[in-house]
Amino acid sequence: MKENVVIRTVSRISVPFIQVFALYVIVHGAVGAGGGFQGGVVFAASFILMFIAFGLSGVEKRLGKKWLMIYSVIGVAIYAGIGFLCLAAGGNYLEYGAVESALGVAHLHGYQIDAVEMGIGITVMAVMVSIISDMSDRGGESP
Amino acid sequence: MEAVFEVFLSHYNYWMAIILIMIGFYALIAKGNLVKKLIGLNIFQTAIFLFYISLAEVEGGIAPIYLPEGMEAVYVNPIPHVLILTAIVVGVSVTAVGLALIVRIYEEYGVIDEAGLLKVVKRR
Amino acid sequence: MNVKALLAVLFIGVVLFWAVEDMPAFGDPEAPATCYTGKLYIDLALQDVGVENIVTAILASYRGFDTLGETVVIFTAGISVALLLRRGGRL
Amino acid sequence: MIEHLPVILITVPILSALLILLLGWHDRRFCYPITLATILFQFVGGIALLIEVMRQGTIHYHIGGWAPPLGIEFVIDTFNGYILPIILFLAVAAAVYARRSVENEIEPEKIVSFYVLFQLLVTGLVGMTITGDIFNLYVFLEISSIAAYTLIASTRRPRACVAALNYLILGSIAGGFVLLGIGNLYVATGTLNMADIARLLPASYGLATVHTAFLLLVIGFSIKVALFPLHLWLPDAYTEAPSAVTVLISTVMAKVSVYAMFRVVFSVFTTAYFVETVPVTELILLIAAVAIVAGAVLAIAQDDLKRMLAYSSVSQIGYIVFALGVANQVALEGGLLHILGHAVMKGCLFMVAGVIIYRLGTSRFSDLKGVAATMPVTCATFALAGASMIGVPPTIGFASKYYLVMGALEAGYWVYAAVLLAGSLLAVGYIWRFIEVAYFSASSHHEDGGDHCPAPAVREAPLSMLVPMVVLGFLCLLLGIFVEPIMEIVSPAVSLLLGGA
Repeated sequence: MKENVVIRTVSRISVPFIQVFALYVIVHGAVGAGGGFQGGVVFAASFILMFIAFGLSGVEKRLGKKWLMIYSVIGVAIYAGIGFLCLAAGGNYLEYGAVESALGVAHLHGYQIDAVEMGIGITVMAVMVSIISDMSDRGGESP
Repeated sequence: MEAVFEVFLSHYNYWMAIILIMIGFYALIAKGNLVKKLIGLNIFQTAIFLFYISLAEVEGGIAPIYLPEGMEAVYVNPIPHVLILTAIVVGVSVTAVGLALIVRIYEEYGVIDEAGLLKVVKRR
Repeated sequence: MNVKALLAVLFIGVVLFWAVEDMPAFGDPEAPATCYTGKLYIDLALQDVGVENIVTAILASYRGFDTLGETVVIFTAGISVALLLRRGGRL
Repeated sequence: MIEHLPVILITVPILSALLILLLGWHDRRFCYPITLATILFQFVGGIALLIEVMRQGTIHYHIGGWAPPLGIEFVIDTFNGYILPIILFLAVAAAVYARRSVENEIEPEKIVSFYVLFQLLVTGLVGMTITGDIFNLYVFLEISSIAAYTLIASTRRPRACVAALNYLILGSIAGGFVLLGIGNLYVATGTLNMADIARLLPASYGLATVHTAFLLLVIGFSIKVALFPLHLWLPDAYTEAPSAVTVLISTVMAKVSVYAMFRVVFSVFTTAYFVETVPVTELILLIAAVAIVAGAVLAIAQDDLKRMLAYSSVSQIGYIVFALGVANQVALEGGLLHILGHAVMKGCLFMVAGVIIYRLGTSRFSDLKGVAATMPVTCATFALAGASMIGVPPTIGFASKYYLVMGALEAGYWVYAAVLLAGSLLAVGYIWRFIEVAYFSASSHHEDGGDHCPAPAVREAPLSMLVPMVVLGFLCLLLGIFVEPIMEIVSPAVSLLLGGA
C-alpha cells in the first residue's frame, strides 16, 4: 500500500477516541442506550480502522492472535462464571440477587450486570477482530 | 379496495418487512453468485429484524429507558429489541461462517458462482 | 428469472401477507404483546433489577440465558472462522 | 446440587469448551480427554435427570429465579427426559469413536478447534432439548447449526466446503422461518414461554397469524430434519463430513431436530389445534409416506455406501414424522421408539462406513468388493444393524415399526400401513446391496495386488472405533428384546404429548 499520511494521521488520532467511546457505550449500558454488544462492535471497529490504515501484519503482531483468542475465552468465562457465582451463593443460575444477599453488599447486582456486559463486550470485540484478521489474511493467496 | 387500503394504512410496517423478506429470500435461493446469496441472506434476516422491531412500536412511545422519577411516559415494548439484539449476533455469526466457507471454496476451485461450481465439482 | 425460486418466494409471500390482516395495527397499544409481557417488564424492571435501561434489564437479567447463548454463538463463529481459514499456528 | 442439574448440563460444557481451547493451545493431547469426560458427565447427568423425572414428575428450573412469563425456564418432562439420555449416549459413542477417525481425517492443527466445536455442538443440542422457552430454543438451534456447518467442512476434502455452504444456506432459511414463526406466535399471544403460549393460544385459534406461525415453524423444522422435499442438503452433508461428525449429526442432531418439531407441534400448538382446528394430519401423512418411499428408492440408486445411508436417513425420518401425522397413542409410541432405534442403528451403520473409509479410503461400492473377508467384525455389525433397519424381529427396528403399523391400523389408515411395510421391503433392497458387495463379490484388493487400496494390509480398524460400533450393533438387538422397560418411559411421554387434547 502506498504511504498515505492523511489516512494514517487521522486514524492515529481517532482510534483512541473511538475506543473511549466504545468503553462509554459498554459501561453506559445500564443507564442509557448502549450495552456490551454495541460497545464491543465499536471497539472492534477501532481495530479494523487500524488494520485498514496500517496494514494487517503490523497490527496483528502488536495485538497477537493468541491474545484475541484468550480475550474471547475470558469474555464467555466472565459471563458463565458470574452465573456460577450465583449458584455458589445459593441462588439459581444468574440470580444476581442471591450474591447480593449472601455478601450483604448493596447494589451488587448492578455491578454484576456491568460485569456481564463487559464480558459480552470483550468477547464480541475479540471475535470480530479475529474474524476480520482471519479473513483478510488470505489476500493474494488464491489461485 | 377501500378495505385493503385501510389494512395497508394500519399495517404498512408488516407489508414493508414482508416485501423485503421476499426480496432477500429470492436473492438467497435464485442468485448464482455465492456472495450475492449471502447478501440475500442478510436482507432476509434484516427484514425479519425489521418485522420484530416494528411490532414493538406503541403509538407515542419512547425508547424503553426509564425517565427520571416523577415523569410519566409510554414506553415501547422492550422484548422484541432484546430478542433482535440476540438475533443480530446470530445473523452476524452465520454470515461470517458463510463467507469463510466461500473463501475456502474460492481457494479450492477458483469459482464463486453456483453453475461454475457445479461443473468443477462434478469434474473432480 | 428462476421460476422455481419465484414460486417458492410467492408461496412464502402469500403465507406472510395472509397473516398480516389478523395482526394488531402498527403502534396499537392494545396489542397482546404490548399488554401482556411488555407491560409486565416495564412495570417491574426498575424495582426487580434496578437498572434504568429496560432492554439491559431484560437482556442481562430476565432473559440472561439467551444472552449467554448469544455470547456462545459469537464465540462459536470465531472458532469456526479460525478452523476454516487459519493456516499453521497452534490452532 | 440435583436441582441445579439442568443448567449445569449446559453451562459446565460451555466452560469446558473454553478449557479445551486454552489447554489445547498448550498441548493438543489435552483436548480429547476433556471432551470425552465432559460428554460422559453430561450423559450421567442426563440419566440422573431421567430418573428424577420418573420419580418426581416434571422438573422446572427458573433461570435467574424469574418465573416463566418473565424469565427463561427449563422444563424436563418424560418426553425430553427420554430424549436426553439417548442423544447423550450417542454423543458419548461418537466421542469415543472420534479420536482415531479424527486423527485420520483432520489436519493436526485443526484438532483443537474441532473438539471445541464438537463440544459446543453437543451443548447446543442439549440446550435445545431441555429448554422450555421458544426463543431460547432458536438460540440453541443456531449454536448447534453454526458448529455443525463448520464441523462438516473441517475435512481435507474441498467438496465438504460446498456441502457445508449448501447446508448453511438451507439451515439459515430454516432458522429464518423459525424466527418468523416465533414472531407470529409472539404477536398472537405476547409471550415466549412454551407452556404459556399453549395456555393462551386457544383464544386465537382462528387467527391467520397462528396458522402462519404453524406453517412457518413446521417448514423450518422440516428443513432441519430433512423431510423429503426439503432434504436436499442432507446427502452431501452426510457424505462429505468427517466420519465422526456424520455419526454425530445423523444421530444426535437429526433426533434433536425431530424432538424440537414434536415439541413445537404437540406442546405449543397441541393436538387440539392441529388435529381438530386445522386438520393437516392427512397432509403430513402424505408427505411422510412419500418421504419413506422416495428416500428408500433414492438410497437403492446410490453407488456410495455413505450416500446410500444418508438417503436411508431421509426415508427413516419419514417414519418418525409419520407418527406425528397419525397422532394416536400407539403410533406415537412407535415414533418415539423409532427415534431411539434409528439413532442407534444409523449411528452404528455410519460408524461402519467410517471404519471402512478409515481402512480403505473410500466407500464406493465398486471398491468394497469382498471386504467382509478382511473386515469380518465390521461387516457382521453392519448386517446386524441393517437387519434392524429392515425391521427383522427381534430387533429394535422391528419393535418400532410394529407399533407404527399398529397405530396406523388403529387409526384406519390401511394404505399408509402398507406404505410402511413397503418401506421396509425397500430397506431390504439397499441393505442387501452392501451385504452382496461385501460378502458375495470376489475381492478385488487381493487379486490385483491392491493398487487402488491405500492401506496395503487391510485389517480391522482400531479398537476405539470398533468398540462403540459393536456396542451400538448389539444394542439394536438388546433394545429390541428388552423393549418393555423402554415402553414404561415412552408411554407416559406419549400421554404427556397427547395430554393437551
